[in-house]
Amino acid sequence: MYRIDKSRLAELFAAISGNQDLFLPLRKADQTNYGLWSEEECFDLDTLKTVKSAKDCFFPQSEVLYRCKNEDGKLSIDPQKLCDRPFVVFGMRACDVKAIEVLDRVFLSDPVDTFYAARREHGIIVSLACHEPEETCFCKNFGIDAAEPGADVETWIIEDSLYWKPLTEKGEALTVSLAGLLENADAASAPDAAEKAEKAVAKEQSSIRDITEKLPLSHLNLSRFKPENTMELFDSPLWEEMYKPCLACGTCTFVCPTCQCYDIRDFDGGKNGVQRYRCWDSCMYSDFTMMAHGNLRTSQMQRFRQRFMHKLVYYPANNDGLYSCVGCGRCVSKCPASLNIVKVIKKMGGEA
Amino acid sequence: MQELITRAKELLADGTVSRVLGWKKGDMGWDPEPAYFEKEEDLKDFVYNPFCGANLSKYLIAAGKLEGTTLVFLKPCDTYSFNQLTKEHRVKREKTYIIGVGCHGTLKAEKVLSAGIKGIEDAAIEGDTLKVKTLYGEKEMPLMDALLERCKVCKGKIHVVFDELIGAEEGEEAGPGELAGNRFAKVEELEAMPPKERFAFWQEQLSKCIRCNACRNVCPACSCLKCVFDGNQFDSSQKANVDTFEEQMFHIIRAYHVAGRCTDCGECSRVCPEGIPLQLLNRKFIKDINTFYGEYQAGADTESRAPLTDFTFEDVEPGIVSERGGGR
Amino acid sequence: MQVENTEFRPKIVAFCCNWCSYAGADLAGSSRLAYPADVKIIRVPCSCRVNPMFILRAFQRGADGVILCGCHPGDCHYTTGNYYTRRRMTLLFSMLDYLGVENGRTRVEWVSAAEGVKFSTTMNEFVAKIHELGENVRLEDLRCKN
Amino acid sequence: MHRIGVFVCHCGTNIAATVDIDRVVAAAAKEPGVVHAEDYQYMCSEAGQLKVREAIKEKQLTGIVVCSCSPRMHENTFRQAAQRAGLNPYMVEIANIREHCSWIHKDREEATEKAIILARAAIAKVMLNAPLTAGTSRVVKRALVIGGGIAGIQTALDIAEAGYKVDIVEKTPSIGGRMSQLDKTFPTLDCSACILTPKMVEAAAHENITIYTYSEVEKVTGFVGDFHVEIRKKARSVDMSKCTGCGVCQEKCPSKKAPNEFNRGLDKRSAIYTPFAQAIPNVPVIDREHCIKFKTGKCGVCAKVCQAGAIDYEQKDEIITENYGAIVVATGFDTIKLDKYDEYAYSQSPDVITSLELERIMNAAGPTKGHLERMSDHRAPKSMVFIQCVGSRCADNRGKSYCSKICCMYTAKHAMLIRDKYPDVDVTVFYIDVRTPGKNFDEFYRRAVEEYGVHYIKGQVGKVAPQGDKLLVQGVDLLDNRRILMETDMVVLATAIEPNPDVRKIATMLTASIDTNNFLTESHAKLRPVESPTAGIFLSGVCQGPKDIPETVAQAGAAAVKVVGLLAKDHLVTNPCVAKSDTLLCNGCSSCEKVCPYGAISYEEQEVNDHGIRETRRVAVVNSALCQGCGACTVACPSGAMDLQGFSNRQILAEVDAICR
Repeated sequence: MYRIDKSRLAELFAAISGNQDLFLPLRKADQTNYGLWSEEECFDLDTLKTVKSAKDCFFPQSEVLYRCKNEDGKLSIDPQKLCDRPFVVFGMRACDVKAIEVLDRVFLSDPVDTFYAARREHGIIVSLACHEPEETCFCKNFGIDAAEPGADVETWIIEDSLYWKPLTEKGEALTVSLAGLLENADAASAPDAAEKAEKAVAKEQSSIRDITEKLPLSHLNLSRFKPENTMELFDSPLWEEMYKPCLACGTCTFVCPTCQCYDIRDFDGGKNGVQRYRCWDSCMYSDFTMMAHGNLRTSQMQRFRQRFMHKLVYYPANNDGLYSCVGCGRCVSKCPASLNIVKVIKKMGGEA
Repeated sequence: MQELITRAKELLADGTVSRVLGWKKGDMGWDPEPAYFEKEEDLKDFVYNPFCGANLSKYLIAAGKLEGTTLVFLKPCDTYSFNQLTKEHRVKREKTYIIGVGCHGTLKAEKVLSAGIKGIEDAAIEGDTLKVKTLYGEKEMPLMDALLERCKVCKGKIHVVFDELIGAEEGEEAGPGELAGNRFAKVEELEAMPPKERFAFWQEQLSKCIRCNACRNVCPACSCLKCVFDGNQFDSSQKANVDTFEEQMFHIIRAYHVAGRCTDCGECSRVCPEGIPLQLLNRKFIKDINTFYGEYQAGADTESRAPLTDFTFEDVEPGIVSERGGGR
Repeated sequence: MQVENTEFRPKIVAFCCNWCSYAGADLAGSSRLAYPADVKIIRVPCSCRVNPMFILRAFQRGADGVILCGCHPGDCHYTTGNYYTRRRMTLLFSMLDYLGVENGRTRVEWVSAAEGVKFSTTMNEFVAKIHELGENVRLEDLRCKN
Repeated sequence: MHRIGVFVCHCGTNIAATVDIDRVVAAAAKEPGVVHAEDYQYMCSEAGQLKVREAIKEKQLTGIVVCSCSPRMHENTFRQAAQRAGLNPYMVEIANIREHCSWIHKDREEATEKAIILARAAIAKVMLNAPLTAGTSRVVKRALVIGGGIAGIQTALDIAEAGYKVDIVEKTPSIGGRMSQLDKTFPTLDCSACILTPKMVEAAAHENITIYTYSEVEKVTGFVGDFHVEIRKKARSVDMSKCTGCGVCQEKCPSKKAPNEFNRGLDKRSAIYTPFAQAIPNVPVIDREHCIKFKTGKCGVCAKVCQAGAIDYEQKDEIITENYGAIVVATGFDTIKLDKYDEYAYSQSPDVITSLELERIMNAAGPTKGHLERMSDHRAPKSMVFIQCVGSRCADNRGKSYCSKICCMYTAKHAMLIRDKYPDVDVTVFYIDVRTPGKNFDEFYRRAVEEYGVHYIKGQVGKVAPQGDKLLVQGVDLLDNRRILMETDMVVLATAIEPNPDVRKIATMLTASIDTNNFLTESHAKLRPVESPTAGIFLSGVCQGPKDIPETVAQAGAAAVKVVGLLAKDHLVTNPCVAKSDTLLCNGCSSCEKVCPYGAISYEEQEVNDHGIRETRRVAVVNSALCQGCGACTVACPSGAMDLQGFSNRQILAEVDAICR
């Protein structure tokens, strides 16, 4: 365990970004989102939920795959270089960290997505425990502990201190590179400091867990979302009731840390040639399943059903029961029509 | 609220309407969702309180395709959207039974939550105070700190179209409501900035855009079956803002397409997950239209010609933009 | 600065209506009234055919200025087309200005079939203005830049 | 796959002197899709066209680009060449590298580069061209002439003589127009009525001509070859089939207080009246505003005295609907209102009159039976002042910027006639310039000065003030540089003429363009002076611009020839570059309909299959026969459902892209 004064965070960030890119929640135009740190930027570790998750750092909303050019009849193809520079993502909450596991199972299983894999290889995640989880949080349902966010390094901000606990080799290496800044609070070399730190963190953790326990959405009944109920859930008449307010926008999918669908498109940049890029897509969009022969999901009900069936039934069925919802609650607070996965879980789970 | 439920039940019972479009209680007290009620007993979940910000008029496009008449509850500003949709043949007036409901302002839930009010069950407006019923007792906060931006510049309590009114008086004065500030104040402030600063302002705001299309999909004026940004008509299909240009393009064209049709209902800025002040784009067009072509309120009626499908021989020339000077 | 200015070759798109302004441009040509080669003309049936999308697209693709020419109000071949153009472009230009885009980059000019001189003068003025403003960077798409 | 051919024309040295043709050919050849590129001295020549045709056949070209002069010159030439070679004529694009390039740029490098870019834009466009088929539409073998003055009569006679049916619609109770109000005509001084009435009679008697007097065009729809017109025949209150034109009713009519329009309000007429003796038809009209029967319900004198029983107080307006292949506008002119010219005391003194009023005073059938006298006291004047350019050539916005063209000549005529008949009357003319271009015109004017002793003073009159029974005229003599203050008995104002105020309404109905002075615009100032830019609409007489009688008659004949040329065809080829709505994208919002100047867009409830969703939707439908292809609808349409064939969104964008590349 290590410690650093909260007042010295800017120094810490400067040190990290000295060796690699640093992404962390930045306050810009009244909103907090992950962004590349520089001294001019204003970081914001108090906002619990960034608007978009940290997903962008590994799976950006859009990225070029390759470029083609036709010069005087000669075609050339120029593949996009893979990420080859280490970077740090600081401040990811437990839910977002868990979401990376969901993405890993998609992108790192065969066939491996090389763009994603390169970023995962070079990215170091420093997580941050949630000091005060909010009403919209329901990560507990998915076995996530907001008090112990995991990843390469996990941290807690308690009063004036940030406690820093490396968990992986990558985390250790990062910690070593910051040796001048981080005060040692290791049990072996600095027992006093270690005791103080352990105590503070333990207290914080129990406080977080107490809050989480009491949150209104912490005790959802997920028992019906099992592979054996797939057809029953799929055919439920409740979808028809629930989807109606849905505006078919992509807010839920774009703020979601686990949504992983993308589209591949071309942009003709004239003399600069054609860029083939991919960008996030949303299963809520009417053209998501548009193909040459037509559209196989013709109604918003089908699209709505797809999103939640995927999160709660299809994905877990293919991934050892792992739900592809992490309970971050972004959709709960952002859906323009106040629809969200919690309402679906309750309704389909027989609670409401 | 009970009055609304009672009346809705009556209308369902006597067969006047086949369904009711209103708002349904959410999980949290602050997240009611738009909902259809087809049976009298379903109405137990009906709710109408200051958290019911959603403008239901756009849902009537879909409702118009259903059998029978739909009862809808519209707040004063929502009725303008309904009229505009009627004018554009998108909704069916004859298949809609409109109950105009009184409104004293709608809330931005995030603002109430971030004021530290938790366990919200219900809310009511009393004068300039918001009284929130919570699990932990009644809480209060200044109304102005909790309102949606649009309500701070309320266009008034008049319902421009309705079959009956509940909680609102017929013949209310047209014109700004009691809260109304100058809705063009921020537009004017931007106009007064040097172009470079204006550019920086918009750059910062628009770069937040995640292209979720919530603004477009909620907008009653954006009622295209297929948006130009989803299709290939202009080779303009965009799914993400791959370049800053695409942020500009999307928002300029969207605002342009609704220019003269936008009633300033404020739904776009209400739903933007990134809090982009989209109303400032629409209001710029509204302000210009008012200045150049005379006061015009989209949705005030169903007959008048929209400013962009109309002209006079004496209209100003486009050169007026540069004549007014770079600072403008 | 001087050197930079002489090297800058702006890209300028001119939309001209078939009946008046395109003919005006033809007259400028047959009268040998010079204007910079940076101006490239696209023929449209009427100024009211010009969609704001076309103008934005031109800027996206690297145009530094876009000018739209049509018949004088009252003289439209289609009677009323340019009256709509006038409103559309006034509002569009005002919006671009509001977003901080230099307002000299867009212009509307009414040029009749008889106004070859006006066509040439207008183009000379417009190109000069674009030189003054320099390269368009506020409405650019980096993917289309060199 | 596209197989595009590019043909670069040298145009002698017109293009080749400034544009490096070889480089343009080489650059074009490298463009994707281009399979053939060549150049030739004169592509528009028969030999050049042959090259185009051969290449199309040999290389199986799917589209061609001709880099040459303006498409306004030879687009049609190359379209026809393509068609002859079996290629759809709309698969042709022109890159204008002459007017827009070689002729305006001196630097060869610059001009060559630009020519290459223009060629590329045309190639990019042609790749997105679609074969279009021009449709045909029927031609109704009947013409409509709006206005029954000399212009309208002449046009109608010429059309009728060629063997086609023609209808004249005249607003007033008789045909004849302004010319019937004139006394004598310049420069021959022959009697206006004497030369006009035979034409009126001929028109009325012609088997191919139908005359609707006291009628107005109410509504026009349709398009060239097939206009649908509604004509309102106003209630005359006299049965035309019964009336014998005896005139007793007018004599006995007790209401004689209506201002006589034909005499410019200088005297009064009865409530039942024919405007003038030679009126055609010679059937009176009851002016319901002044008729006692209509005002009070009592009277009925005319009905009692009418032997033929022709009076019909119950008569109603009648709407006649008819189809026409062509429409001629011959709505003529009126003099401007003088309310902005207080300095001439027109409204204060009855002795200040307009020239047209003077015509009536001089006319034997006029208010004074042809005696020159003052309207105030019926005394013969001893001196008269004519003021020229009242409201013409006006720099401020009180009057008209243009020259009314006829005033100089009729003033000389008036002066000469007065001096001839009343040699003791002193006549002075104040003028800015005397304009006499025309056969025997200047000679005529000089006779007025030299033989008849009319005083011409170059200068303007600042003020006319009634003083006792005289008029005090203040003016300047610019040649002698002196101020003039003179007393006179009568002042005649050469009042500017302007198109009949109704013409704007008519132009809107016809979608014919009109200028700021309300003159109808001709399609081309030199080459198409009697055609409106709107197909099927022709212009005759002063509605197009100030003219004297011979010019009017000449133009009337020219318009008739154009109409005959049109009516002689059985079918017309329509422009296929029209708007088209994509029913799958259309919202039915009606925006497009609102901006369509031709009423070409309507809405239908259509069954659609939108990628599996079947439903009935309200969608826009374009009547391709009515659409003229302006494209206003395409921009009004937010969803992009409405597009313009031949100038589609994607075609224009492709040009933009190519230019900005």
